[in-house]
Amino acid sequence: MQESIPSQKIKIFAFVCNWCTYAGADLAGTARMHYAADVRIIRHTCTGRIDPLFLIKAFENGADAVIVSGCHPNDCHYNEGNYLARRRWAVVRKLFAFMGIDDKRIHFSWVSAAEGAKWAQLVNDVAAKVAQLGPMKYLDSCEVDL
Amino acid sequence: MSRIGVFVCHCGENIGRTVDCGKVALESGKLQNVAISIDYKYMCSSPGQELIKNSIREHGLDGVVVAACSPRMHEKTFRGACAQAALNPYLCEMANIREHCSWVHDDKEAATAKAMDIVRSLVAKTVRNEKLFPIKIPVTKRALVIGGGVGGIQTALDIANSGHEVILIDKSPSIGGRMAALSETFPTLDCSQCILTPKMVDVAQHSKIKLVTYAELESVEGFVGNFKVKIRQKARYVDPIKCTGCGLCSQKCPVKNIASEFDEGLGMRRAIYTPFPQAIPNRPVIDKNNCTKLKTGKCGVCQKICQVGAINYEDKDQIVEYEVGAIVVATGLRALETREIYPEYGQGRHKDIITAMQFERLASASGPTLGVIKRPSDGKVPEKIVFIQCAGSRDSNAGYPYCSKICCMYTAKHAMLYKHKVHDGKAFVFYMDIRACGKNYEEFVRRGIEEDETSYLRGRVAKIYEENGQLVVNGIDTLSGEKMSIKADMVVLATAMSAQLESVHLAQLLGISYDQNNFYSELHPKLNPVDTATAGIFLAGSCAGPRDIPDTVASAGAVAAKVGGLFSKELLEREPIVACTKSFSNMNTCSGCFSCLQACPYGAIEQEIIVDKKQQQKKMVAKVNQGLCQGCGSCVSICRAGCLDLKGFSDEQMYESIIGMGGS
Amino acid sequence: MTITASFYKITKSSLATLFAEQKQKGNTIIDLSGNGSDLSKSCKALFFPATEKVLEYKIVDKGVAEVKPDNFNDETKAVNRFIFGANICDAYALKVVGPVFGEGPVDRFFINKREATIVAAILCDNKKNACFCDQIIPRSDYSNAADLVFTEFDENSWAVRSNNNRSIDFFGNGFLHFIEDNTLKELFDKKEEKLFNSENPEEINYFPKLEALKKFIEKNFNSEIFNDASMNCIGCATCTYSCPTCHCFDIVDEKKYYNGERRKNWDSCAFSLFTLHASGHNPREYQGQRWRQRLLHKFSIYKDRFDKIACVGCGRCIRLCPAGVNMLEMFEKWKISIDHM
Amino acid sequence: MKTIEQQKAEIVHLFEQKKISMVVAFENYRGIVRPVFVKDIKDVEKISFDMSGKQNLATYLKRAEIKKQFPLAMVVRPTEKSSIALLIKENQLKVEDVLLIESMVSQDQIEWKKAQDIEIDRLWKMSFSERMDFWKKNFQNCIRCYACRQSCPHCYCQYCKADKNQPTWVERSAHLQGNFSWNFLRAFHQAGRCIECGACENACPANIPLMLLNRMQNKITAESFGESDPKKYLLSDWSKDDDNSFFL
Repeated sequence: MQESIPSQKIKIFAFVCNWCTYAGADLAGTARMHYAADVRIIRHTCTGRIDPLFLIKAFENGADAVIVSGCHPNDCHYNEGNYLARRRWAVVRKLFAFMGIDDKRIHFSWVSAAEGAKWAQLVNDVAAKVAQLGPMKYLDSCEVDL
Repeated sequence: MSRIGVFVCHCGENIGRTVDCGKVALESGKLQNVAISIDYKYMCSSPGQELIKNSIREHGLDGVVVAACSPRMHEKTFRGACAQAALNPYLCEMANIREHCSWVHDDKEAATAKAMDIVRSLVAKTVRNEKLFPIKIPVTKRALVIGGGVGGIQTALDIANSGHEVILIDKSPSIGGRMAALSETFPTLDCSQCILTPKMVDVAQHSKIKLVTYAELESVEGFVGNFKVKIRQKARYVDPIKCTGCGLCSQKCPVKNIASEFDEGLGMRRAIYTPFPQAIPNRPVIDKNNCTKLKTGKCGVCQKICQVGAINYEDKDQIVEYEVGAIVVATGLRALETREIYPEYGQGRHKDIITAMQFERLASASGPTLGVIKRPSDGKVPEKIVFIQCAGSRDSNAGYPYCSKICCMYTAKHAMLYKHKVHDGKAFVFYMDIRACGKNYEEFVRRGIEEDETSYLRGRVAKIYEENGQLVVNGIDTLSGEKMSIKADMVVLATAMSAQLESVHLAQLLGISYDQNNFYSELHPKLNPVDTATAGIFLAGSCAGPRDIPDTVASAGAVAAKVGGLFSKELLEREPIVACTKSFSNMNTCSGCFSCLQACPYGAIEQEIIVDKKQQQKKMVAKVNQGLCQGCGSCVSICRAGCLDLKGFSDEQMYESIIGMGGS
Repeated sequence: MTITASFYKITKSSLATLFAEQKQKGNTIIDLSGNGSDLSKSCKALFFPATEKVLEYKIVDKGVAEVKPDNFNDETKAVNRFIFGANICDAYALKVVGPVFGEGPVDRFFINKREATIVAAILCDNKKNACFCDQIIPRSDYSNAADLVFTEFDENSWAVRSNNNRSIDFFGNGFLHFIEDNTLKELFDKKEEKLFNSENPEEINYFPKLEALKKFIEKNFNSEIFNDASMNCIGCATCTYSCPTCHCFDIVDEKKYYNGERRKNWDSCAFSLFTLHASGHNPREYQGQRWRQRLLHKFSIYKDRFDKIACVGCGRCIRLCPAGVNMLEMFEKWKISIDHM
Repeated sequence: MKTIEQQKAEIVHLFEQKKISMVVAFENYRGIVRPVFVKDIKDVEKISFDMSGKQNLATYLKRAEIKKQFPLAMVVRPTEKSSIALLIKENQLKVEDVLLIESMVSQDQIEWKKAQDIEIDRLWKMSFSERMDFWKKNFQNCIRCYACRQSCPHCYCQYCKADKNQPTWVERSAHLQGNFSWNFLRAFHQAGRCIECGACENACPANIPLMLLNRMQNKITAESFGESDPKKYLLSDWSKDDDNSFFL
């Protein structure tokens, strides 16, 4: 049945926090800023909640790129969640890169509730980069050769 | 198998224009676990909500997904509707297909496909939603009000009059704020101090209000109903209990030439001083940066002269802790100084180019000139004054893209006051637009033009320079298209109103958000204009953006009503979005590394000892204090073993929403 | 049933030609004779892989899924394969575990692969460290373990023992590359004799009588000896996963939103998760109990059920153990008690 | 500097005074250096001070059977010492649970680490897809025996996140996706914790160069965060000065 609505060629999963980037994306909507339709927003409480395994699961389930975005440093609704996240991603993004996942497919940003325009710009930039790379096909030969 | 209902809203044309809502409803109906799927023109309307409620009852739904606007907009509405139909409200989720989809895309096919992905993701998530019940917590019925201007004073009085304790703090030695420094107020031309000082006295005498001046907020812990605040009482060096307020010390202090903050630098004060004669509390403080005794150890005049021995040079800053249930931020705003305004306007180089706040002091009967309008350079009474509006405001290049809102009115007032005091004087006003929207405001401006002969010139001033002891103001009257060059004795700039310099620091202490101009953000600009996104913290007056006195007082009353509502309950109900421990095979598998405890920003993780049958300690594990937990979920992703979870955003819910979004 | 073996000679170049022909016909040739890790040379995974898709489904409508294959007997047909260079012990292991997969409800995934595969072993020249196949595999079974047994005749050619007719069916005309020479029987007998009589490079040459060992393990069910003996064990699955006869598996479902797979994955009694109940109770709480289970299964339970020992003496569990656990050493330690049985 | 005899005498003395009930050390068993658990004075002889064992003895401290024997003594090298320090920091051990007997034999890891660094540099120079292929080739041999996890003293979780299936973040199957997730997860959970003993790599029956991941990560954390609160788990801590350059 999934064929009946043709699915988008590229899917960018955006893991965002509820208080800043989600609200920023809302603002982009309220201001009718148009941007690429490739992005799919998944709401979390805070960037601190986002586990690196969410990214891997997203890739396994057809994500071609991932955006992780939350409140600017100092502005976290929970005071420190984004700082904890920042350190975690500093480790994880290098690890992903070392394991061969193209860093053009993983993006991090701070987008505040007031930065609707920044959100729209970010999505467009990432979408343009990923469009050049094409679909990800994350470990598509799942089966191990015997 | 769950029975989920999907309700797709057209939002009139707002969603329907770019998303094929009928198709989304049709396709959603085919998803696993979906029992019914309907689209409707306005889901948030009364019939729309009835539709949801009836569907819950008819189809025995155990989950609801409303595909409509942002959950920040209507999650409460729809969860409320579910609750009315006896469905636990936390089994209802919103798929945001308006702000995140229809409004930002134009390709109907792509937007529809995206809407479908979003709905699928939320349906998958909702299958894993659990019934949640609000957390009940006790309330400390005491409020902290930060800032003792008219907003803070009014809030404190209104809360105290409804029977609750209030702690009012102000960073300066006296309450009164900006309003205490004003001459007269528009549109009635009441004397500002005459209407404010009685209120200040009320505050000082109120049995429910504890006034703490010369104090700043040090830290905040806790959450709505249960804040623990630390307040730094700055050293006054004067014991306020022993002191009688006789004022002898200030008269005798040998350090005389300190620019008075209250008089906007136009007057002088001593090193031991009360900011103004009607100060509340009427007790002096020693300015430690200028006191000879505190700097060099020599002097000590005030101590010698004080008959009650109130002077104590050994005084230290003290940290006092209070428990409060609500915090009101009424920190007001700041008018820019001349040196912060365009180089073309002299940037403070010309003494006779002053700010509107300085003009207020000149016009004030208690001001440095005792209400006689004299120009600062030579004390001459000016024969011509040019008032320039929007000095900084409405100029994104200057960094103040917003309208400062009160300048049109006070400039009209200033021109009028000038004319009343200097009958031969001539006042010119350069303006961009005259914004006089308020009760009797327009009439007030007309009166200035018609009765007091104020000349309004529409246009901006290009340059001000000095020539033969006079200021020359060059500008264009855009209505006539003529170049203007006015020789004036004095220029008054209606400088932009900006957020307080410490506003960001305070926001970070309080954990509230602020906008690009550093004004504090309301929870909702229209529907929650005095709440912040942090429960239990409210905004009164101009800290949320420039406001005039009536607006400030109105918002103060609104805050007091909100706080009263908060304090009317014995127990508070809080969103149950909190962390919890997660069992595996019926076991608590926590190994007790306490990485979560180290990470938790709220100290909400506690250590719990698990004992075996013989009451021997088996292990120490992490436990979440759900009263303290605010639900950020940082601990959940820190935990390596996956022993923690976040209600409402659980691992299972996030997993399902990811694979639902993928839809592969 | 006596199987008469026949003997052949084939030059190495003809064998290479034969392989090339087979590949062209679409058959798979797997050569294990080269260098590879101890683990990769086991041919268990070729019949019973670490993970294997059992079925896949696709949800086509609410509550309706298309499942593939919907008939296991027809749709699990394996490709024809020729495995060259297996160890005889590993080939024998396939016979040992055969009944688990083949009796009762038939595991088509294993059986079909076995039926479509010729296993050609190379006779070992000498024992490896910790080998003890001679102690476990009966001599007659040893010779017959693989479909074909190769041993080097000279630099350029192999001597081949064929234990059945399957290779003839498999190769068809290609079998003409093999030149019958029944005099080679002596060569095989001599080599096997030499191998069986050779000393084990591992100093432990004690291996208990199987009946006595079986009794000993059963009798000591509640004893501490397993705990003491398995102190080193860190609870990984290297021994069981490298064991050619270990055959425990777990069925897991892996789902995407519409599509999903059911998979058959290796599982190991060395994991505490293996016996963990949903209630949180774990009947095998300690590693010693898990080790007891391993020995019990190999030398007692399996023997009762299938009349074979579930061990072929390949020695991999000893060689690969990251913590130096040694089954032979355990037996030696218990020697007096076992011999007493 | 103590001689081996003196150290053995010390152990015997500890037994005699009933200060310990067990010694964990290495023995040389027919040429194989492996862990040994001495519960009796007469077995002290077995202890070999040749510390070339490939295991990290501290890994045994997470086992319930061994925990019953606390306090015990352990003959340690720098690697075991670091691991024990970490276990104490993470509340898995109390200082008094393990008596450390320091082995005088130095453990030379310099050459080994140098070789790793060269390999890490080589990998960084590759393109993303080449690196992905490198790891694909290695991870496809992974059979998910979890020898890496079990041999690591720092993988002490009672049940590993990879064993938990509600939800199944890490697929249990030994296919590429599952293996990739698993090896990522383990490397990530070692961030700021791995002490580079190499036990995981030595234990791996599929010869996957696991230490490349760990060592690479250690290098990053050293570069990115510098001084960090030594009492805290690296990722439970934060600083305003952490790298912010990769945030758009």
